[in-house]
Amino acid sequence: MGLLPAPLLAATLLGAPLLVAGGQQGNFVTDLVAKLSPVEIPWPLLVLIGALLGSGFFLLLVFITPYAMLAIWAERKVGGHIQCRIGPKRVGPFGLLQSIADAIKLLVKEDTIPAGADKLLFVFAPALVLASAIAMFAAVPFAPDVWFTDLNLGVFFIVAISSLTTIGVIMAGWSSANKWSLYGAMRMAASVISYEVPLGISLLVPVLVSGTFSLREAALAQEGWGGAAWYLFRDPFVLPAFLLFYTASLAETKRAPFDLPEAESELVAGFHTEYSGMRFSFFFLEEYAAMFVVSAIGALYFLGGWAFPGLTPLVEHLFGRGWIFNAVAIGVFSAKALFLVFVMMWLRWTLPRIRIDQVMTLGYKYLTPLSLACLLGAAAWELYVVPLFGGGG
Amino acid sequence: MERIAFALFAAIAVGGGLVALFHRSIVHSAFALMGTFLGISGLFVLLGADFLAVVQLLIYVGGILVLILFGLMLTKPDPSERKLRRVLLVLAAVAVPAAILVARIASAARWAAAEGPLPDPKPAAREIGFLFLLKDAYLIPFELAAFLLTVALVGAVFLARQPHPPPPGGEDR
Amino acid sequence: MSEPARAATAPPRPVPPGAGDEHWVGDLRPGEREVLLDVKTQDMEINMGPQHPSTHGVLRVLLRADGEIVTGAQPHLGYLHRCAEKIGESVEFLQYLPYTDRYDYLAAMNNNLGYSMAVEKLMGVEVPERAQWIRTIFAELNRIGSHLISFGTYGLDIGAFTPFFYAFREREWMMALFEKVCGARLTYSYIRIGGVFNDLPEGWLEELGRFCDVFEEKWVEYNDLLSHNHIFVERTRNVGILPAEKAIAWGCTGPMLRGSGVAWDLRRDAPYSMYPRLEFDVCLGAGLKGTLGDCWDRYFVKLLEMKESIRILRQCLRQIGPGPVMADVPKTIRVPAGAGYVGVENPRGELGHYIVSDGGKISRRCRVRGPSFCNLSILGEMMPGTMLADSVAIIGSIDIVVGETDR
Amino acid sequence: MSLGAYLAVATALFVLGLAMMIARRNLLYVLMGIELILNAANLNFVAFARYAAPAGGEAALRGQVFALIVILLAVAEAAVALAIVLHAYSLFDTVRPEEPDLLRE
Repeated sequence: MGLLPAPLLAATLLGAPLLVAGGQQGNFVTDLVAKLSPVEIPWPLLVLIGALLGSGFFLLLVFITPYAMLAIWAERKVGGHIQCRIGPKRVGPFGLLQSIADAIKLLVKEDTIPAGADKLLFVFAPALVLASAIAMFAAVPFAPDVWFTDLNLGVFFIVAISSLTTIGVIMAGWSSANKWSLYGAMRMAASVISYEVPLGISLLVPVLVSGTFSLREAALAQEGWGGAAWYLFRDPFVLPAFLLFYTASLAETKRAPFDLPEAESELVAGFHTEYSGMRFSFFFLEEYAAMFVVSAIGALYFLGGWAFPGLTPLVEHLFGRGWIFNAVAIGVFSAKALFLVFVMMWLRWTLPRIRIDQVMTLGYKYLTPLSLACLLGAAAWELYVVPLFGGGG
Repeated sequence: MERIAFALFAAIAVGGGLVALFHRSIVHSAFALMGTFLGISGLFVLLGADFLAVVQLLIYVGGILVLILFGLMLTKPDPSERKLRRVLLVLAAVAVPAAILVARIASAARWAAAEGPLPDPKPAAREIGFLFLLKDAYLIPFELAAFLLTVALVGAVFLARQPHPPPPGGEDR
Repeated sequence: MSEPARAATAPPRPVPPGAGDEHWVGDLRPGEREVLLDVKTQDMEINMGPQHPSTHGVLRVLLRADGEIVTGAQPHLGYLHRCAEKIGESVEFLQYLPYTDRYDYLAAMNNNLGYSMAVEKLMGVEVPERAQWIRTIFAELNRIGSHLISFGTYGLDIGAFTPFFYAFREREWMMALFEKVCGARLTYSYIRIGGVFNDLPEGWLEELGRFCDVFEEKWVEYNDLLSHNHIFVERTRNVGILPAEKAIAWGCTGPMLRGSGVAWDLRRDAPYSMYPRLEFDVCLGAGLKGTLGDCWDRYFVKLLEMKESIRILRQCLRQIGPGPVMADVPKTIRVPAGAGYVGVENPRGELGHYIVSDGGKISRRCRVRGPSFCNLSILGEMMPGTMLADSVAIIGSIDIVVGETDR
Repeated sequence: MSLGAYLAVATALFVLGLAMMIARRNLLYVLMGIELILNAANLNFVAFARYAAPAGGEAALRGQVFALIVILLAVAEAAVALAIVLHAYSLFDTVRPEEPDLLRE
């Protein structure tokens, strides 16, 4: 099965520019290689090594898969409790191993390709989708000193890479030779094109406030004793921007109520109707990875990153900025991001799905102008109001 | 090592272009074009233009390619496309020697400071922003580009609409 | 004209100028409509079903769609055809009773009732009063159960998963009540020709009273959850509008007809069983959220009817008295020669049985008028001009049970 | 890497784009060919700027700024061109570039 090399290759392709763009700083894989090597290795080589090891294998196997499995378990548990059920409980304690059982089931399932399908694109599409998820994941910092790569264009890069997912979905829908899949693909394309605009513009608000595209720097700037340093509370325009961002990111990650590309009551399963086994699980992994990434952006850019009033400053005061601080930071950051993921699940199990023309109306008529207004308002605030309080810009 | 990265990206870019040119199915061509865009994005990174690389990804892959795919879905491909013209082969035969020739000329010419390893690139996003807005050098192009985008948006919407109101009942949809 | 095997052989349904203002979904203004309709496209044929999550079984609808806009729809039936009527002409009267359970399996009690009443009418049997009360109770209880499924699956069609489970929570209790009486949970055959199979167990009526109390509380919850949810309202209002004249002309019955504001309910207009002695309102769609006769109205009529059923159940609880539950009916039923039609108000509309007997043990003709079948016939009329997502909403609001359309 | 290598890639892409515009019978191919040519030009701008001013500074960014403006133009062009293609398609029912010839009559 020539499937596994495909995502790895794609991850390499994406990972290489990603890591070069990060400069020679590298990640901890490259640092380790550089330290262990007796001779000095030129940095582009390190970058390539880092791309191969760090971006591809490492992220995929060590991080995304367990996270996605946990998220899938959590989704089913949350859904269960919302629906007066219990959810999975048989496999392992609290059903925790349910996702592993599902993964094994998916892996051993027959891998079918429809007769009329465009085989090359059909096989390549899930790889592309997964690769983009990996590349997105790679740009998220978890703590001040824990990150796969510290991009100075972090959030910009994530938004750009997320468009690769769209291409992958269109590819999957088109190559499946199934009209429902095609519907899903076109809906995906339409909604992503429309919602990338409000998403990008509402993200520009914290970018404007922080003055950096780097997620890590933005999070560092929000540390402090109180929660007042969080950008969410910085001025009256960031909170609406956050809500707009969250709404648009629901559409970007095709979560309910914007799950039109895979609307099961309308399009059977949308763009992945014809997929089975391993390839299907790739789409699943991507969905949960994307959920986490957008939630992480929300946490880092709006909700103060790893700062928590009282807790992180205390830890810093007691132990300095060593590994304890980093561990606490990872915990706080994960809690915030996972809370946003939980809200996504909550919404999914609560709200009905909206229609495609309503999606377009909402995107173009409401979200885009509102996000523009937020951006203008935040800019004016930074320009005219912040100097009044003696703040520097 | 930079050579390997360069070879990889160049191969993706040119290979994508070749597939796009020669593949019979236009949808495959469009997806092959994605390879070209990605490859060029990588080359931009190697040239130290990281901001441009991300913009390339965002605009070309996320925007223009999706637009082209939309166009593909909304039009009917021409059946005569199945047979490629001979011109194609001739042009492709021209492409490779021409590229080599240009490379020879370029390396023969004495470009300033083109020798030896280059210093590492610096992040450019902020500087580009300053260039565009604060130093007056590029303010007018910037504003013109914004104006152009607005005009293009309005124009595209206007053009894509029905040229004439549909005659009552006689629309052959 | 024979029905074309594929929609392709049928001439394309012309889109009326102005794209059918009455059909048009949402409130698009003329300019927006042009943007949607201008690009020259080909219509695409899609099979919705027989394996599709929202056709409620094995219905197959052949859609012709222009992008997201449905331009034609043709329901194809018969995937669940089990020759129920033919069986009715081959087996004895009592033997046929279990088959009636299977047409609208969500309202099996009502089906039993309809068939029993038709045979009783031909036989001239007088059903004891207690049996009549029990029949009324079960008919109404099953109406609640059937509407609960309809409510839940309609939520699923629109994309909300959770109401389905809430509905099943109450339906489970209802089925437990049934189980206590007749031991079955889906196909009961409890209402027999001449009465009911056996008397109610001890304490059953008290539990029914508790059920009524709890259900009324939960009913409010359903409305909070779905009926007044903004997205749900936006998805269903002004969608699939069925004017009253059209509903009558196409022979729609039940909530489908009442959703269009036509007050027609066999329980009131052709009273049977104990309904003449009960006080209840006929619930009507009122165009509360949009135009009269849209999907929301059809949906809300069902919710109102659940509440009305609770009211009926309480009256039954007050009035029911002791007595025999079975008339004196011979083991082998022989029906005098003759023909008769009895229609009862099923959850989905009028279920009619037309039975012709030649005086033997087996009916000569056993014709069933299924409400879902008649209601479904209007699908091809309602769908064109709506969007793909609306077509799901419309099929859901027609609320078919494929077992009954195909029988 | 030498400048020549980048120029070679750019040339190859340029010729491929040109070939696509000339040889394929679909307006969308023309659109794709234009995008390829613009990309090739961008590559040239950035490569020249990089090698002309290796030390960085404003001079090194000039090429990038130009490339950015080219990308902006490409966006505008793609939107308008796609609109024209769809328009032509709905008028002439074809996407072949040589079919719409009303002016010739």
